[in-house]
Amino acid sequence: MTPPILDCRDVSKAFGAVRAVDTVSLTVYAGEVLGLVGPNGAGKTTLVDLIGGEQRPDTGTIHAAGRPLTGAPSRRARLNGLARTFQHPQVALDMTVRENMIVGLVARSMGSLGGMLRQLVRGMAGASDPGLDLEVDRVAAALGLEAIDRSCMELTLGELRLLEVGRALLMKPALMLLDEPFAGSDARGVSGIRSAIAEILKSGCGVILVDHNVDIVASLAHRIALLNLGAKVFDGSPRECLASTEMQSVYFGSDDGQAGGAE
Amino acid sequence: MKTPNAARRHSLWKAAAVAALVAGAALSAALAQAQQAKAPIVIGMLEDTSGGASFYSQLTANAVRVAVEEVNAKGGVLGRPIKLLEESDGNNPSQAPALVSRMIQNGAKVILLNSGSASAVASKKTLLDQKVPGIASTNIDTRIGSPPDNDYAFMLPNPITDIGTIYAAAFQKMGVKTLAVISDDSPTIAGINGLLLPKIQAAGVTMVAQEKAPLDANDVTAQVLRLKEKNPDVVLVSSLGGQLEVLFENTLYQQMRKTPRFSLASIGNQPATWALAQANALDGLVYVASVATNNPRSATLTKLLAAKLGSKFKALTAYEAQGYDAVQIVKLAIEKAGVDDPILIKTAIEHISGFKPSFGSANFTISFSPTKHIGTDGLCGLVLMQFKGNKPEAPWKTYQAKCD
Amino acid sequence: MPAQLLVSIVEIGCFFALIALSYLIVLYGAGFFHFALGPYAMFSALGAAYWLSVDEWPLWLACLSGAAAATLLSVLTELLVVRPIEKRADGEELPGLIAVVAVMFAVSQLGGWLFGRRPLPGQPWIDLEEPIEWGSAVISGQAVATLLVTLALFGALAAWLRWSRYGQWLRAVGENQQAARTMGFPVARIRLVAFAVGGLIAGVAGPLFSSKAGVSFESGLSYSLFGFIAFVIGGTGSVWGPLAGGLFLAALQIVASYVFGSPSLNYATLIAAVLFFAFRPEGFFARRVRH
Amino acid sequence: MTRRSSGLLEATLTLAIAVAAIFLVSGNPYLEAVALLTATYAFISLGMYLPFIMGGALSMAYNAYLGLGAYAMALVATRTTWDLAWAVPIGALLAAAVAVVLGMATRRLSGFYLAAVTLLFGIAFSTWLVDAEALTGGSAGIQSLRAPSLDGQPVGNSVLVAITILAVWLVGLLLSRLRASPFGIVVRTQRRAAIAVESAGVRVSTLSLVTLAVGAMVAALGGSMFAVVNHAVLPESFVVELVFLTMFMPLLGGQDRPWGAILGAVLVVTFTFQLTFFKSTGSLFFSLAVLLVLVAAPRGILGYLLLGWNRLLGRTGGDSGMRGPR
Repeated sequence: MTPPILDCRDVSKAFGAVRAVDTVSLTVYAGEVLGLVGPNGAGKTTLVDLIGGEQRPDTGTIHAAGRPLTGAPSRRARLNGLARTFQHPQVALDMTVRENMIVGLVARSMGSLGGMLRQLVRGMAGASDPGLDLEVDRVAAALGLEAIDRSCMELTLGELRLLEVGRALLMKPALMLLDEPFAGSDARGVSGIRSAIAEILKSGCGVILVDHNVDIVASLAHRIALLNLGAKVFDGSPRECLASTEMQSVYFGSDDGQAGGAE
Repeated sequence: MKTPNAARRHSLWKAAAVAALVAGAALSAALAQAQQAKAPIVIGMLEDTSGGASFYSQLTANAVRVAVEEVNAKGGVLGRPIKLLEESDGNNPSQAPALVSRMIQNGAKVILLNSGSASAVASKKTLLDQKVPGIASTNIDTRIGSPPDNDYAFMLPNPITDIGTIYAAAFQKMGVKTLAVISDDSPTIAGINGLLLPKIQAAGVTMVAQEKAPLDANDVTAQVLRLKEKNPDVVLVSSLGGQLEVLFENTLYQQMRKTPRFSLASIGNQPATWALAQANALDGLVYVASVATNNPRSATLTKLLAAKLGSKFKALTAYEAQGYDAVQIVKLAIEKAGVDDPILIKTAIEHISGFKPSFGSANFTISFSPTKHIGTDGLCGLVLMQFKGNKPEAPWKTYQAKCD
Repeated sequence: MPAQLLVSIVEIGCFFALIALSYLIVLYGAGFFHFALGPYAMFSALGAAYWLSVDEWPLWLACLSGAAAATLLSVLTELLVVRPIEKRADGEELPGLIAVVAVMFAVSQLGGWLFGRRPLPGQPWIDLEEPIEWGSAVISGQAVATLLVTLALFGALAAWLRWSRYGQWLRAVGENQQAARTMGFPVARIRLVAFAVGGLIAGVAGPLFSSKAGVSFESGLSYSLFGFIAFVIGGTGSVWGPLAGGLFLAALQIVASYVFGSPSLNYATLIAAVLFFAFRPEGFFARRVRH
Repeated sequence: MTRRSSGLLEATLTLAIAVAAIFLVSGNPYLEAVALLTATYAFISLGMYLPFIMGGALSMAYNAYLGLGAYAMALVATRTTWDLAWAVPIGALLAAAVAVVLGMATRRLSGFYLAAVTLLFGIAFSTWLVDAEALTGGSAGIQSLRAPSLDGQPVGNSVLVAITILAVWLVGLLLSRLRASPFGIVVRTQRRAAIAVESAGVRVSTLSLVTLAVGAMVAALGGSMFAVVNHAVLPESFVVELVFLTMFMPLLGGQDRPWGAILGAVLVVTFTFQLTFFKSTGSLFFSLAVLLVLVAAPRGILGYLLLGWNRLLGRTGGDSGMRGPR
């Protein structure tokens, strides 16, 4: 059987006394959507940051497609085929949708100093590559992003999240991290993400879908890992997960919703 | 002079509606012919209204304005009034050439240079290229009037090398062995030190310490204490004057009261700054004045300036006198030349001799020649004065220069 | 080390400290590094010097007018420039920075235009017939005045921050304006007070210091820079931080130029800034790391 | 209109303006001096364009980079017998090296802290120019540089000024292309979304060092031309106050295009140097204009001109260049 795209073993991360992530193990396989759920503060975003390389784990190992990735800066994570979106969209609002998306496409070629200098010279020489624009247009269309020469200031939150998915897709990742893609999105945004995920899976890469909204995640994920207080308390099929006692105890009395953005 | 082609460019330029800035030389030459004798003769003045030289540059500028006014009141030169153009380079020599050519563009036939010495040095080449004479009224950097490129550059006062000669002699007479120097970091002073200090060292005086302070220094205690450690026989302050020299003198007075202090022309010629010194801080300080009590012309000028400038005028200094004399020399030269053609004026200046200036002692004269562009005849344009009660009191007893 | 250097250190250190204190107040009240404080001090000093020497006003009137002008400029900066621009910048730091640097530039030019571009002398607040002899050192009346005024201002500000209502609010607002707004603080007014007090302190510091070596319309930049570095070195943890920072920076500069000659003043300052900013941005009196 | 053809239009239009400028000033010593000053300002301002306007890092030590270019030229001209053209790359590389070192020393800093340290560096540099007399000639500077010679014939100032103006045009064009290129897009994106760019695989710190180096080289080029045309260098010409003038030029002229920086330079020189009415108040007028633009019209003059031009063509902001920075 092919090795998992992502393989986390006993990963832990503490902030002072708080054990944000406590000896968590995860695996994701190609073409699979792993739902990562848990109430606010369960450690979802921290775990994503550890995988994405924004933070280093205190203990434990992370492998991407068999290559070690532990504590790699986010660039390396990216070069090893991980792409991600952000809970609070990281978009240059003063620029157009197209420009923000192109970053995902050209960034690979600027991974090294040599690459940067090459791009610098190409840019000054005015070498234009229509291929880039076509590729961006294709992905944007697939995601249902219209009028991508608009300034991002005119975008809704949902559209911004789609833009991030698009940018991530253009990186041709093996694994995609979607961090709270539904937080603050309206119905249109949600359906946009739904079709986006379908689009992602077409490219045969795995998805980690992080959200506190269990119902939406359950409707999309092949498998669900339930986090609580930094620890993984359940890992299985959505149906089992929803039925599980852990789920009841974790979400019993806890607010099931809206405050997603506040994490 | 300009080619017709250039002239055409200018009319284009004018059409471009920016000509307000520049009536080109070609243009003004054409105009000059077209107009009748009543048209004013244009003189340019490079000054400093904002920089380190502004303390003395403005004294000179005032006297120049008065002198021009006086000339015009008496019917002008060749029956034509003098028109004075002014440009300030803020004592920044790299701006001077552009401003000098600008005044020439605007029709100036002679340029009076009274910003910093470095500005005058920087302007030499421009004057030569455009064949317009320039007179440094107060700048004392010897290089202004000396080769290379000095064909169109003249200077009025005794050059710094003369001051060097005098101080060398004075220090020998005092039996001074060791000297400490403190300066500001202006290019003018850098140039002046380069000419002054070798003269003094040649007289067997060893320089045991040299300190610099930036023009905007807030405190020079550290520098002065570094001088003090070497405990020199005398201290020489070489600066543009102004607030910084007062700061030097105050601190020297605090720290090295016993050590005799000497200065260049600056502070003694800037009455406004005396008041800034702490009580008695200037006492004993010897500086190079250029106004002697026995010169009748100085007395006349004093009256004139007092009348014209009122409270702005504190006491007659070399700066006013030399500014005034520069205008007189220009007038003389234009009258000799008979027309306001720069090249002829330049030749006329070279034939002025025995001019009796309103600075220096009574028998002191100024003469130019094709080979002598530094006007002063002998050293008695210079008088060593000594401070008492924060005012120049009397000629220094120990030593005075004689005219040869 | 000669005692005279100590006198210089105290004089210059007190000036840096006052500018740094103004930085601190504006930071507390508005969460903003007010780079234009140096030019305010310059403007106040240059104005006072001009009114003294040209219009021959009495000393107290000239200096009060200078300080008032600085206060007014600071308030106008908040109302006309900083507030609208920060509103538009949605959290980005750069627009505010560019704006305040532009204000710096404008205030300097305004000073040069109103009061002339020539350096002008200041006038001592305490003029002793014979300066105080202290061992090998000589203490001018102005040195005494500088020290007294500085200590008085620091004392007053410390008391104000502790006991006055606005003083207490100041800190709360600077920390987190959003939170303060939701908690119902009059944020806009508190910001204004902070800018005013900051401008006032700078406006007093200017004329106080300018009697030492005069002031020119270009002095504002170094006032701002040295004040800012003193402020960072001192840290934002205590109202006395700026005093420590100011004296430290002055000592560094004076000793450096005494030991290595005057150019090393700027070298030493640069090195100190790089080291502190990079390795101890929270300064002596830490409150929280600002980056 | 495709991007390519609009690029062609841009190039030819601006070149025409540059040629016209050369035609207007050449043969007139004063106007040549003014043009040189304008060009020098433009070079600094263009140098700041990539790291500052596009990249959002306010590094202010540009008087130093200008000075390095100028003193490289002065030293080559007075101490060597090499062709003066060599001074240009030498100065540029020197400046780039200094920019990289300074950039590394300040890599943890941003905003106010970065501005303060780089300003201090600029001040320390001009102090050093006065201090290191053996090398720089101290406050007297380096005088009487030999004129460059083309196969034996010395090249006149008019020619040099023309070359300088063309160089400004070329740099402006290259930067304008770079701005719209993938490289430019990534640089502009990391200003607001550094995390995204980092996680997309670009090391932002390295990228900003590259932009700083390029900016320093542009400024140094300006310095070299300034020195060779003046036949002299003085420390006065490289004081940090210069940066306050130049950093605002693109803001006034318009940030959407490097041409805005050049336009700003022309305006400043016109106000401060030429229009006699503004003589004393020129810089004041300029600084107030900048404040007005910052508060009320962030696109700057050129920005609104381009906007009008697009409206004219009935184009909606298809070209990213038309978009205001914020």
